[in-house]
Amino acid sequence: MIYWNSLADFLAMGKHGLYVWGSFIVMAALMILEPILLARSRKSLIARLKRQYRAEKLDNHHPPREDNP
Amino acid sequence: MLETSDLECQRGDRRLFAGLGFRLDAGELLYLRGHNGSGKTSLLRMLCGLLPPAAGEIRWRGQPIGKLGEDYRRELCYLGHHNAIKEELTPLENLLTAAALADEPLDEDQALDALETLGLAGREDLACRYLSQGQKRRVALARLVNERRPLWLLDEPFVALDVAAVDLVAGLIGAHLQRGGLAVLTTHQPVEIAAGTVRELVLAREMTAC
Amino acid sequence: MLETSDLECQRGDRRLFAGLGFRLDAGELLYLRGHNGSGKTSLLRMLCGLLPPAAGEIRWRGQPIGKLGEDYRRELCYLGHHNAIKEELTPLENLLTAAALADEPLDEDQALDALETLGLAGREDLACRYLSQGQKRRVALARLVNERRPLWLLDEPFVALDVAAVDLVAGLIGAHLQRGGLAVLTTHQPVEIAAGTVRELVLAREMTAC
Amino acid sequence: MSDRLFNWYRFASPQAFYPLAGRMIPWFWALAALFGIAGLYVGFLVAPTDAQQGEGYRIIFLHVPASWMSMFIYLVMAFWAGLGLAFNFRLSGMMAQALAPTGAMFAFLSLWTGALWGKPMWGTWWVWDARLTSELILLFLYVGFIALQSAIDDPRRADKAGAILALVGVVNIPIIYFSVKWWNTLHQGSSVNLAKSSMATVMLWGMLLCALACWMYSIAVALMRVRRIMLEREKDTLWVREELAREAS
Amino acid sequence: MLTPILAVIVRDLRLALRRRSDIASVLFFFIIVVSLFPLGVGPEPAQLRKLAPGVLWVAALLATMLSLPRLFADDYRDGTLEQLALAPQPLGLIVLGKVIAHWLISGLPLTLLAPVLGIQFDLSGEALAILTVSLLIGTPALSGIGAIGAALTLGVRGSGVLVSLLILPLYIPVLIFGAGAVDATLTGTGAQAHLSLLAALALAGVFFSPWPSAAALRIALE
Amino acid sequence: MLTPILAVIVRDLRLALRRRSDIASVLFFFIIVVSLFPLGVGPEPAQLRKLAPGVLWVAALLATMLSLPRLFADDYRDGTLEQLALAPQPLGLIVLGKVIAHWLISGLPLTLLAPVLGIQFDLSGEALAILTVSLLIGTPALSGIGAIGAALTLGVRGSGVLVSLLILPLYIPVLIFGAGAVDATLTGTGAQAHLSLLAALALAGVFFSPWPSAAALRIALE
Ligand code: HEM
Ligand SMILES: Nc1ncnc2c1ncn2[C@@H]1O[C@H](COP(=O)(O)OP(=O)(O)OP(=O)(O)O)[C@@H](O)[C@H]1O
Ligand SMILES: Nc1ncnc2c1ncn2[C@@H]1O[C@H](COP(=O)(O)OP(=O)(O)OP(=O)(O)O)[C@@H](O)[C@H]1O
Ligand SMILES: [Mg+2]
Ligand SMILES: [Mg+2]
Repeated sequence: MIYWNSLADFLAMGKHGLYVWGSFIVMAALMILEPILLARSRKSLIARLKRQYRAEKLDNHHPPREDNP
Repeated sequence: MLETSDLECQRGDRRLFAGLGFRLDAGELLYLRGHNGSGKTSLLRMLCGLLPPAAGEIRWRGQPIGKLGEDYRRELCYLGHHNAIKEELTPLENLLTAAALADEPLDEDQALDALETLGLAGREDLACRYLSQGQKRRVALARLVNERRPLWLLDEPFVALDVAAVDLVAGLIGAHLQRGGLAVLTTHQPVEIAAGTVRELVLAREMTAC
Repeated sequence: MLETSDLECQRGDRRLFAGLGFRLDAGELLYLRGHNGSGKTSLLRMLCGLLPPAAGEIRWRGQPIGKLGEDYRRELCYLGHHNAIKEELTPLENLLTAAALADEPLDEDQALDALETLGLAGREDLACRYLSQGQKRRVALARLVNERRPLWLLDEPFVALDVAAVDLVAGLIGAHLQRGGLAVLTTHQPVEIAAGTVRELVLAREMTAC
Repeated sequence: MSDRLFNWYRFASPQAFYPLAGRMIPWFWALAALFGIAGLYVGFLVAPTDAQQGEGYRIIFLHVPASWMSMFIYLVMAFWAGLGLAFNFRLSGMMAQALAPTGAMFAFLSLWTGALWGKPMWGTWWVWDARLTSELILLFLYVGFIALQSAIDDPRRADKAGAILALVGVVNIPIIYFSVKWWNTLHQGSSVNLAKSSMATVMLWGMLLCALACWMYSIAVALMRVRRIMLEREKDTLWVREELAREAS
Repeated sequence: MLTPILAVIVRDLRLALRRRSDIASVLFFFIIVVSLFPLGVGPEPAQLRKLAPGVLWVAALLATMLSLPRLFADDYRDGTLEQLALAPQPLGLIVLGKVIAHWLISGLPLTLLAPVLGIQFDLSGEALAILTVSLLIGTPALSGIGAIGAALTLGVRGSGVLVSLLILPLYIPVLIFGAGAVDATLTGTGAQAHLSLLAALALAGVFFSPWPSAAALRIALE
Repeated sequence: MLTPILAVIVRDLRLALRRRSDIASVLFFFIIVVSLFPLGVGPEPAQLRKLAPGVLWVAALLATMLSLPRLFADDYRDGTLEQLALAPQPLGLIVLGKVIAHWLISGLPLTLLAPVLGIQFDLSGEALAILTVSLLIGTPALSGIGAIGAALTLGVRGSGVLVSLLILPLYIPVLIFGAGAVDATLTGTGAQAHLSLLAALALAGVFFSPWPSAAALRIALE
């Protein structure tokens, strides 16, 4: 079933290992990085919002807007 | 003729006014009053159709202005904080160009007369850049002399004008109202305008309509 | 302290005024009056040293201002038709920058107080581009709150201000005069300013000095 | 406003969409992982070598999905943008904004993998060929869209301005797609043809599986991003406060 | 329908004549860019000939891009744009007028100047003719497409780079077909195909772009 | 004496940061001009290497020239320039501050970017270093000389061309010595002489030009 004979063959990709793996690594890295960055920015946003809400509660102005689409 | 209902204005995260409604009929003058930053300019721009209201509706002759589109624009004349004149052009050229762009017929004699009415005789051919502040405002206001469109929306027309010119412009507005026109006006100066019905709308934290 | 003699102003091929002379001492207020285009702005700019007079001389503490140069500029504060604020900066930044450039000490608290005095509390951190016309003028005028230089030259400071702000600025000028300052002022609005001596200078075809 | 439209409208409100999206995200991640593993297995381990191109052709399993997604996401983004311009749904602007960075990433990846493929195949990283140029323009359009939106403070205005740009840029998509037909270029013509595929079936399968993985990935990431944007934009509303309080507990 | 377009064109041309240096600075920029390159590269005719279409087209493109930010900015600042938006005609027509005026002020003079500058590059008569024709057809597209960018970035924080960022990708096809036409003539393959594509781009640019531009202007005025 | 200069620099930098795209647009323009040329000319390394100094220097010069008109125009329009002229310090010092700020905003980033772009042209490490140094020394001269032109444009009505005509001859020596320094390194004759001439030009440009500029500004304000 599997086409390759050895790991070295697999990594060499004929003569084109550099190109194939260059593509693969960049693509994989970006696709892994994007969700990680997103999750982190979401976390920091939530922390910021919570701080802001607490500050508002403390000086008690800025009533929350009703949702009006 | 001009009606608004339940108008709301939101700039940035600040709500300037809400639930604003009024009605203005032929020959009536509406004074918009309010402290600096209360939203008078914003309201006028809404009435022009330049700024979409956050909520509410504006109707002209019973129809929403968004629907009327060009037909509405053909009936209104707006004068904002900026003079909308080109500093490189002369008063005469500015006036003629403005008329051409607004698709109104205006020949050179009429334009010259209008400029003379506003005390700009002798400056018709001087580039507006050289004019004094008040003279520039006068060039912008010279449009009103031959303006026959029914709805005038004027944002602080009297700024920078001297006493004589203020009277003159007040006279122009009065004549317009006499002819059955409508006018909405903001100003911080006390100015007398001859009008059948004068309404007043105060924009403030606590809104008071008439 | 401020004296002019035989001043003449020529713009293009038009002579705006000639033979103008006056004298202003500590605590005195000079109203420049005149119709639009009579040369008030031009006269103020001459008094600043921006526009060289066609003839005549301006003296400050007895010396011609051309000779005094920087020493004269260090004693005057000019506010023109334009607000000289940057639309991209916030009111606070504008005020601090103006002070730094004028080589005057101003710390942030003072600046914030000044802005609050002019009713801009809550807008300190909004870019000036978003402010209303009157609010922009208020930012420009906030300089006056901490201004201690003796000679104020103000070109229509009340334009676009609402009634409350006009009173406030009139109060600032009054206090300045009380402290022994001098002020030259143009305005087309009738404004009451508390001053010991009020002089008036009317620029018109037929000049009348006091 | 008819009742049905009103319901639609309610569903399209951020308040209703936020929790729904939150529940969908894990499923799309799972699907993306599944298709991804299958596609890579087929493409890199099972598929035989290509007669002309040697092993270098395996870039196809990355290049084609990335290229397809870059175009497809643009269309979806323009669709949402147009919807927002026409009907003023709050959600649509947020969706468009959420899709753009992912689309830009795939456009970049299409260029990157294409360039890395071009060097061994054509002997050059880059030519000013119609397809390559139009794909580059696509990347620029994405970047321009993002830059334009981030330069405007007011989100409503940013949405509208972005929508106009997105709609103007749509003309580029058919150009990318048909460029190989309209001009005879260096770039390969379309070989995925359902009637008679010129590619070995295994290759085709690998490619399709990888494309599906990218698709699921895009949905998952876009949903994540749109949720973030919703929180940011609606931070002054009651529902965001309640939502955050609920998540904390 | 024609009167408002004409009125805008007349006004813009008159303004341009009043500050003639604006036209001149675009032309001057064009001349400088084109002339500096032979200076920098050295005088071998064969090399210059190869450079010529690229340099001339890039220079024309940059010169046009330079004048774009001012297309609407002045009118925006002094309130004229508001008045134009309130005119009874569709704003798109007015923008069309402005696009045409912009071309008359920037594109046309560039085109007329190009053959003179082309001589520096030792181009043949035929190549010069094709260069001029390609510019004549292509520059309207530049003005039209540019209007969209200028309108979208109006009043936006730091609009300078944004205009180039938004517009440049859309300019690339014009550049490719334009320079391609001259190149094709030089290599003897015939410029017909390039020129007709350029014409299509120009038509689309001039007559389609005013509408999105007008929509963008209305947003800027909000 | 330093405080007003510093105050102006701080203000201008803050404004530039507020509209970051202005800096970016200069850089973007630089990148585009530099990158479009190799694309237009073709990829032969020898030819590219020969082109490199000329293209990079011309691009830097054009990019600087682009940002010049706004050097004083914004301050002039909104009345800030009047206030600057009325400040107790000599106007020349304030202009000096503006020149330095202008360099920090345009010249410095260009310089930092140049070696990266130079790689496209297959330049050697040494050539890249000299290129960077030549730009580092030369770009202040561009800002200084340019200030005179910008100030004159404010005053002299409708003759922007005349000003570019005045400025460009002054820019050409900078271009020649700057590009010459890199060329000399490539041909192995040593860049020393060119660089010291460039430094002299820069010193003169930065410290002498504020005074005529200030005079021109006063005339513009009359
Ligand atoms: C930077 C360079 C490249 C870019 C921007 C690019 C762009 C694209 C795009 C947008 C597609 C999808 C369009 C469609 O499916 O019709 C595509 C598909 C494809 N590309 Fe590329 N490409 C590049 C280089 C290459 C190279 C060097 C090769 C191979 C020698 C190649 C081979 C293919 C193949 C085989 C397809 C699939 C076509 C199909 O089956 O429909 N590409 N490319
Ligand atoms: N993005 C924003 N964020 C917060 N507030 C804003 C924003 N944009 C505008 N504003 C506020 O909206 C108001 C606009 O007021 P507008 O120009 O309509 O006032 P006005 O009544 O015409 O005042 P004036 O008498 O000074 O002309 C101002 O108070 C301004 O501070
Ligand atoms: N080049 C010129 N040729 C002819 N007249 C000129 C020229 N430059 C300026 N003027 C005239 O000089 C006068 C300048 O007036 P100035 O600005 O000082 O007036 P002002 O009293 O401040 O008016 P306002 O009350 O309107 O502000 C104007 O009447 C203007 O028309
Ligand atoms: Mg207002
Ligand atoms: Mg005046």
